[in-house]
Amino acid sequence: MTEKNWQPRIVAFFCNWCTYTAADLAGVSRLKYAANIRIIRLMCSGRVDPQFIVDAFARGADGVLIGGCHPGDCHYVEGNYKALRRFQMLKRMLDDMGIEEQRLQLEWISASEGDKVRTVVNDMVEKIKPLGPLGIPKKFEAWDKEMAELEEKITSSEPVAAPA
Amino acid sequence: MRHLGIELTELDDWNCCGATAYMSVDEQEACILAARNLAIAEKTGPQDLLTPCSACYLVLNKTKHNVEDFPKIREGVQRALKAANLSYSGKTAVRHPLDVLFHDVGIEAIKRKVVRPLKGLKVAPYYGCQVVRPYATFDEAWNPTTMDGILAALGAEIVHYPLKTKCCGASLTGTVPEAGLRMSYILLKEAVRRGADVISTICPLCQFNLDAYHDQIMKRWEPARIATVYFTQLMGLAFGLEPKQLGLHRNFVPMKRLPELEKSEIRF
Amino acid sequence: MVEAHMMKIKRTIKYDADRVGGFGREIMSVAGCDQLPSCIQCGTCSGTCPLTIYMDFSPRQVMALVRADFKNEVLRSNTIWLCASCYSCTVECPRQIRITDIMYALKQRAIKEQVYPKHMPIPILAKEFAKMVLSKGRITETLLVMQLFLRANWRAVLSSWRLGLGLITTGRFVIKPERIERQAELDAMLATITNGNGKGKA
Amino acid sequence: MSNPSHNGTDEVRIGFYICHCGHNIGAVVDCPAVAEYTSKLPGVVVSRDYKYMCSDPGQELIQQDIHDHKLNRIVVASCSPLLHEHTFRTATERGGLNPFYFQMVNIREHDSWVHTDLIEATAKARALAHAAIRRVRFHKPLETTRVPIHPDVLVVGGGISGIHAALTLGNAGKKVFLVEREPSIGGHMAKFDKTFPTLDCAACILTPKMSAVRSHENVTLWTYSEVVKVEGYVGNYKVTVQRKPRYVIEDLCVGCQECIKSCVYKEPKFSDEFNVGLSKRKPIYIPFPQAVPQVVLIDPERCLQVKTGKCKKTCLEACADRQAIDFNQKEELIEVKVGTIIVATGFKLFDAKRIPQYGYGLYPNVVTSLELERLVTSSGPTAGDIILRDGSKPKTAGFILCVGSRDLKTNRWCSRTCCMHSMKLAQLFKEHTDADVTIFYMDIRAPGKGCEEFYDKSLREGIRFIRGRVAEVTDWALAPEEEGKLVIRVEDTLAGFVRRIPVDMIVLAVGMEPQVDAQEVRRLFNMSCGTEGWFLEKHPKLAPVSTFTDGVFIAGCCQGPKDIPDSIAQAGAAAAEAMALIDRGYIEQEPNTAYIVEEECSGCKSCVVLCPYTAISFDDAKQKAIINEALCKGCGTCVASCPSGSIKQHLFEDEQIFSEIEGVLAYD
Repeated sequence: MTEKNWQPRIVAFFCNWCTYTAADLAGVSRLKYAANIRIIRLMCSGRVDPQFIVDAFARGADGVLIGGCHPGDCHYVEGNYKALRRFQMLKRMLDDMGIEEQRLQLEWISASEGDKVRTVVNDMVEKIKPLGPLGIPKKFEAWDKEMAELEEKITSSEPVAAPA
Repeated sequence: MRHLGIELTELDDWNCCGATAYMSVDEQEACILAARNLAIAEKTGPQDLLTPCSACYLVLNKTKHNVEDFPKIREGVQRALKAANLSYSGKTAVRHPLDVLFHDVGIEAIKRKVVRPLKGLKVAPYYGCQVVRPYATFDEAWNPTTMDGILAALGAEIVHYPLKTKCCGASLTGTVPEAGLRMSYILLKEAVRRGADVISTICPLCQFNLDAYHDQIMKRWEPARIATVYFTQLMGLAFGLEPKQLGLHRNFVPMKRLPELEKSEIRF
Repeated sequence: MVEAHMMKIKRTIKYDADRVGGFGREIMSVAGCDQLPSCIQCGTCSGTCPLTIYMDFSPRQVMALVRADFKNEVLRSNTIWLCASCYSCTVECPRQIRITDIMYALKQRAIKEQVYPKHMPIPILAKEFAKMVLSKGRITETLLVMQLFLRANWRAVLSSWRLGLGLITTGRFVIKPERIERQAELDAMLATITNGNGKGKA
Repeated sequence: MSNPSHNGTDEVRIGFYICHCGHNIGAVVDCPAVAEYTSKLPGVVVSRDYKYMCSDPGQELIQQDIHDHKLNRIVVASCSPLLHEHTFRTATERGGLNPFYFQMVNIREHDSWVHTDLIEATAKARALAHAAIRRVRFHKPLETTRVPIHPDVLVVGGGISGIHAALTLGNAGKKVFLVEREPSIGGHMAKFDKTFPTLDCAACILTPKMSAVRSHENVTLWTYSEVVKVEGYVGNYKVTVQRKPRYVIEDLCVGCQECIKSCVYKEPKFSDEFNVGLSKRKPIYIPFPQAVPQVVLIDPERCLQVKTGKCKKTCLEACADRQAIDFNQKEELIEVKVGTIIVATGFKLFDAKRIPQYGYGLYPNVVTSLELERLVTSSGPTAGDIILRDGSKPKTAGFILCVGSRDLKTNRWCSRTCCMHSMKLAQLFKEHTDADVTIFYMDIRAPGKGCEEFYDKSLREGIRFIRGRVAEVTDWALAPEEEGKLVIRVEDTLAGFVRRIPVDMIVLAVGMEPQVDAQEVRRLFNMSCGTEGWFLEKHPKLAPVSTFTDGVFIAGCCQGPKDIPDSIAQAGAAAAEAMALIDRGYIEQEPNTAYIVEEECSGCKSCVVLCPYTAISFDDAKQKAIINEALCKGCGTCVASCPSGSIKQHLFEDEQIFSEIEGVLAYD
C-alpha cells in the first residue's frame, strides 16, 4: 500500500441491539458510506474491553469506533454508561500515548438510525484522513516494551466502578 | 430607538445589499456585496446589525446562510473580503427592529413609554414577505404576531387581517405595474373593507409602495384610501413625539387624525 | 382546403429533440436547488404564489419543465421574471424545495444566455441595478428608475411623472447620486471572482 | 459415543462458504476471489462460493462437506446474523456438529449493500471473512438453556387491535390482562359512524366485540389504567398496572346513570372528550352510551366534592341503594406476572392548528375529519345532522387531504387511511345534505381490497376531485360569490390553473401520528422507535409484529398508520406469535452467559455491583465471585471490567474477539 492511495482502517465495536441493527438498517436502506470500517459485533457496548481498543490500534487500526444504544435505551439497562466511562478513561490514556483523540470515537446510534451510521462513518473517515496512518505495527519494535507496561497499567488502573 | 435605550451607529461606508435584483444576476457577487456589510459590522465591534428593510434583512441573512451552507460561496466570499482586508466569521447577527423591540426591549417597557395611547385607532398589521420568510426566527412565517403585540401595547385596536404576510408586489410595480399594483390594491382594499384606519408595515419599501402608488391604483381600479406607516412611526406617536419628527408629513395618503392629536392641534 | 392551408397552428406536442439534456441537472446543482428531484407536483407553490394570474407557466409547471430538461420553454417564460421573491412557495413547499432560489438560478441563467423575453423590463432592472451597485456601491432610486424606463418603456416615464414629482417634493427621492467612499475596496473584492458578468462591462 | 465434532483429532478443519445472494452480494463483491483467498488461510479445508447459501441445496452443501471433509468449524459469509444465523447453526447441527461451531460473516447489509466500489467491497469481504476464520478456531461446543414461559399475556391498549388480540388469546384459553388508559375501551373506532369501503356500521361490528371481551372468562379488563413498570424478560415479565380512581366502585355500579341526572350541575357544562368537544358533559359522566364497562366516573378536575369538598353530593343520594360512589377512592397499583406482552397503543390525530393556513381554530366552519365523523353519527351530538356552527345546512363543502401528512415540515409519511376515510365521509356528507362536495387531493391512494371500487363509486356519485394541495383557506373575498364563504385557493394541477373555490364547510383530513408518550412507552417495554416515532418491528417483512425485545409484540397503529382490517390482521398475528411462545412452553436462550474461572478470581468484588441483573454474588468463604448463569443476560460488562481477566463470556471470549480484530486488520 503506497502513501498516495492510503485509506484509513477503522475497527468498529457495535452493540447487537442498537448500533449493529442500525448498520443492518443502513444496508437494507441501501445507504452508501465509506468502506473503511470493519464491524465487530458484541452484545453490548459495555463488553468493550479497553484492551480491545488498544489491541486494534496495535494491530494497525487507524481509528476505533464504538457504537452503543442511546443513554437510557441500553438493552442491558446501563451497559452504555459503563462504556462511556471506560471510553473517557481510555481517551486520556491514548492522549498520553500520542494517539490523536479523533482516532477513538464513541457514538450512540439507535436501531432506527441507519442514516446516522452513514454520517458517523463518513465523518470519522474524513477526520482521520488528514491525520495520516497511525502505523503502530511499523513502530512495533520500539513500542513492544511500552505496550507490555501499558497493559499492566491498564489492568492495575481499572477503576472499581461505583453503582450507578 | 434612543427613546428606548438602544444605541445605534450607522454602518461605516455601507454599500447596497443588492436586494432581490442582484440575486437574479449573480448569486456569488450578491453574497460578496452583502458580506462586505457584514464584515464591516463585525470590524466595528461586537454588536448586531440592525436593518429596517425586509429585502436587506433577507439578503443579509441569506448571505449568512449561504456562507454557512455552501463551501463554494464561502470560499468566494472569504477571498473577496481578504482583498479588502476584511473578514467575516459569521458572528454578526442580522436583526430587524421588530425583533429587537419585541424581544430585547419587550412589551412591558414599550407600554411604560406610552403617553398618548392610540385608543380607537384600528390598525391592520402588515408584515409582508421577506422579514418573516424564509429566514425569520423571531416570529412565525405564516401567522406572525409580534407587531400585533407591540401595536396592542400602544393601545391600538388590531384588525384581523388575513393578508398580513402577502407580498405587496414592490419589486414589480416599477416594471410590471399591472401585476405589482394589483397586489398592493388587494392589500389596501381588504384593509379598508375590514375597517382599518391605517396599515402598519415593518418594511420601508412596503410602506412606500402602499403609500405612493395610490393615485395609480385609483385610476386602474377604485379608491382604497388608507394610510400606510412604518410601525415605529405609530410607536413614536404613542410615545408623544411630534408627527413631524416622525416624518408623517411625508406620507402621500395622510393618516386619520387621532382625537388626542386634534386636541393638541398638531397638524400633519 | 385553402382555409386549412391559411390556418396558423401551433405545434403543442413535444419531441425529445425539444429537450436540452442535462439542463435539469445543471440547475439542481446550483447551491440551494438540490431538493427539486423530490417535487411531487402538488401545486402548493402555484396556489400560494400571488402572481400566478400573470404567469404563462405556473411555478409547479416550471418545476416540471426544469426537471424534464425543457430549457428553452423555461428560460423564455415570463414566470421567472414575475417572481417577486416573496418566498411564500419556499416556505410552504411540503418537500422543502427552495423554489425562489430555483427561480433565481433560472434568472441568472437567462441573463447569462440573453434569452429573456424582449419586452420584459425586469431583467433590465436587475442588470441596471447590479451595474449601479457595482459602480457606486449604492442605489440612487431616481436614476435607476429613469434609466430603466428609458430603456424599456419610455412612455411609462410620462405616465409616472406625477409620482416622481410627489416623491421629490416630499423629500423622499434624491436626484444627487449617492455613492460609497471606498469604491476601490468594493472593486477589489469583486475582482477576486472571475465569473462576474457585470464587472467587465461596468 | 465419540464426539463427532472433533473427528478424533484436535485439528481445526474449517469449511468456508460465501453466498452471492443472487446479485445482492455477487454484483459488488467478487465472491470467487474471496473464496480463493480464504482457501489459503490456515485451517481452511473447504472454501466455496454459492448462489444462495440459505436455500436447501446451500444448507445441504454444508452438511455434505462436514461429512465428506470431516469439517469441525463452519463459516458462512452472507447476510446479517440477525437474519440467518439460526438457519446456518441448524444446518451445522444437522451435519453432526455442535451448532456453536458456526460463525457468520455479514457481507450484505454491512458490505455489498452499503458500498459501490467492487475492489473496496471485495477487500472488506476478505477482511471480514478472515476475521471469522480466525475467530471460529476458538469456538467451543455450547448448549442452549431453556427458560419456561409464563402462560399469561398482557395486552396494552383497548382499541380494536387490543380487543381483537385479547379475544383471540382468550378464546384459545390463555389468560389475558387488557389494560386501557381511557375510561372505556373501543379506541378511535368507537367514534366512527361507518367504515369504508363497505359502509357497514362501525358500532354494529365493534360493540359486540367490546362486550365480549368485557365478559370473557379469560380476560381481565382494566380500564382507566396504565402500565407503569415492566421488569423481567421474555417468559417472565413482572408488570405493574396503575388503576386511576374513578371515584365509583366498578363492581357496584350498574350503569343506571341516575347519579348523572341528579348531579348538582343541572346542565352539562364541560367539553366532552368523546365527541371531540362538540358537546358537553357533567363532572360525573359515562364516556358514551355504548361504553364498556358501563360504569360512570367522576372527573376530579370538575367535581365540586373532589375539588373543594363542598357539595350537596346529590349523586350519593341517587346511588343510596348501591353505594357505588366513593369520593375517597385512591389510585391502586396491581402487580401481575405474564410471559408475553402485546402493545397496541394506537395513534394520535395530527393537530390541525399546526397548519394555520387552513384556518382551523380561526374559522369555525373548518372542522377535522373526526369532528365530521361525530356529526354524521346518529348517536353523535347533532343526532346525525351535518350543520354549520350557525345551525344551517352547508350547501358546499371541501375536503382537504394530507393535512399534516406527506409534508417535511410536519409528518413526512402517508397516513394511508385519509383518502378512503375522506371519500367515505364525502359520500355520507352528500347523502345527508345533498351538498356539492369537492375533495382536494395530491394522489388518491386506494390500494385496499374494494377501495378502488369505492373511489369509482365516489366519482360516479358526483363528488368532485381536484388534484392540488390546497395553499390556503381564507375568508377574504375577491369576487361577489365569495362573500361570506370560506375560500380555498389551490392550483388545479390537472386543469393547469390556480382556482379560488368558495365553500360553506371545510373538512381537514388530519393524518395519524405516534402517541405523545410513544417514547416513554417504548422505554417502558424496551422497544425501539423508527425516526418518525412509530414502534419499530423486528423486520419490516419477516417479523412485522415482533420487536427487538423477545416476547414483546406490537399490533395496530402504534406500529404505523393502517386501516381497521390491517389492524385486526396484525392483532391476530401478534396473538398467534404470543401463543407460539406460550404453547411451546419455553424459550431457548442464547448461551452467551458469563462465567468465572475460579482459580483466577482475586475476589476484588468489582463485578458484583456492575451486574444489572444481580446475577453475581460473592462467596465470602471462598472469597470468590459467583455468577448465577440463569440470571445472566449476557451483556458482558463484568467481563470487560474484571481486573484479573477471570470472567469470561461464552460466544464472546476474549481470544475470539482478539482474533477477530487481528483478522479484520490483516487484509492486505
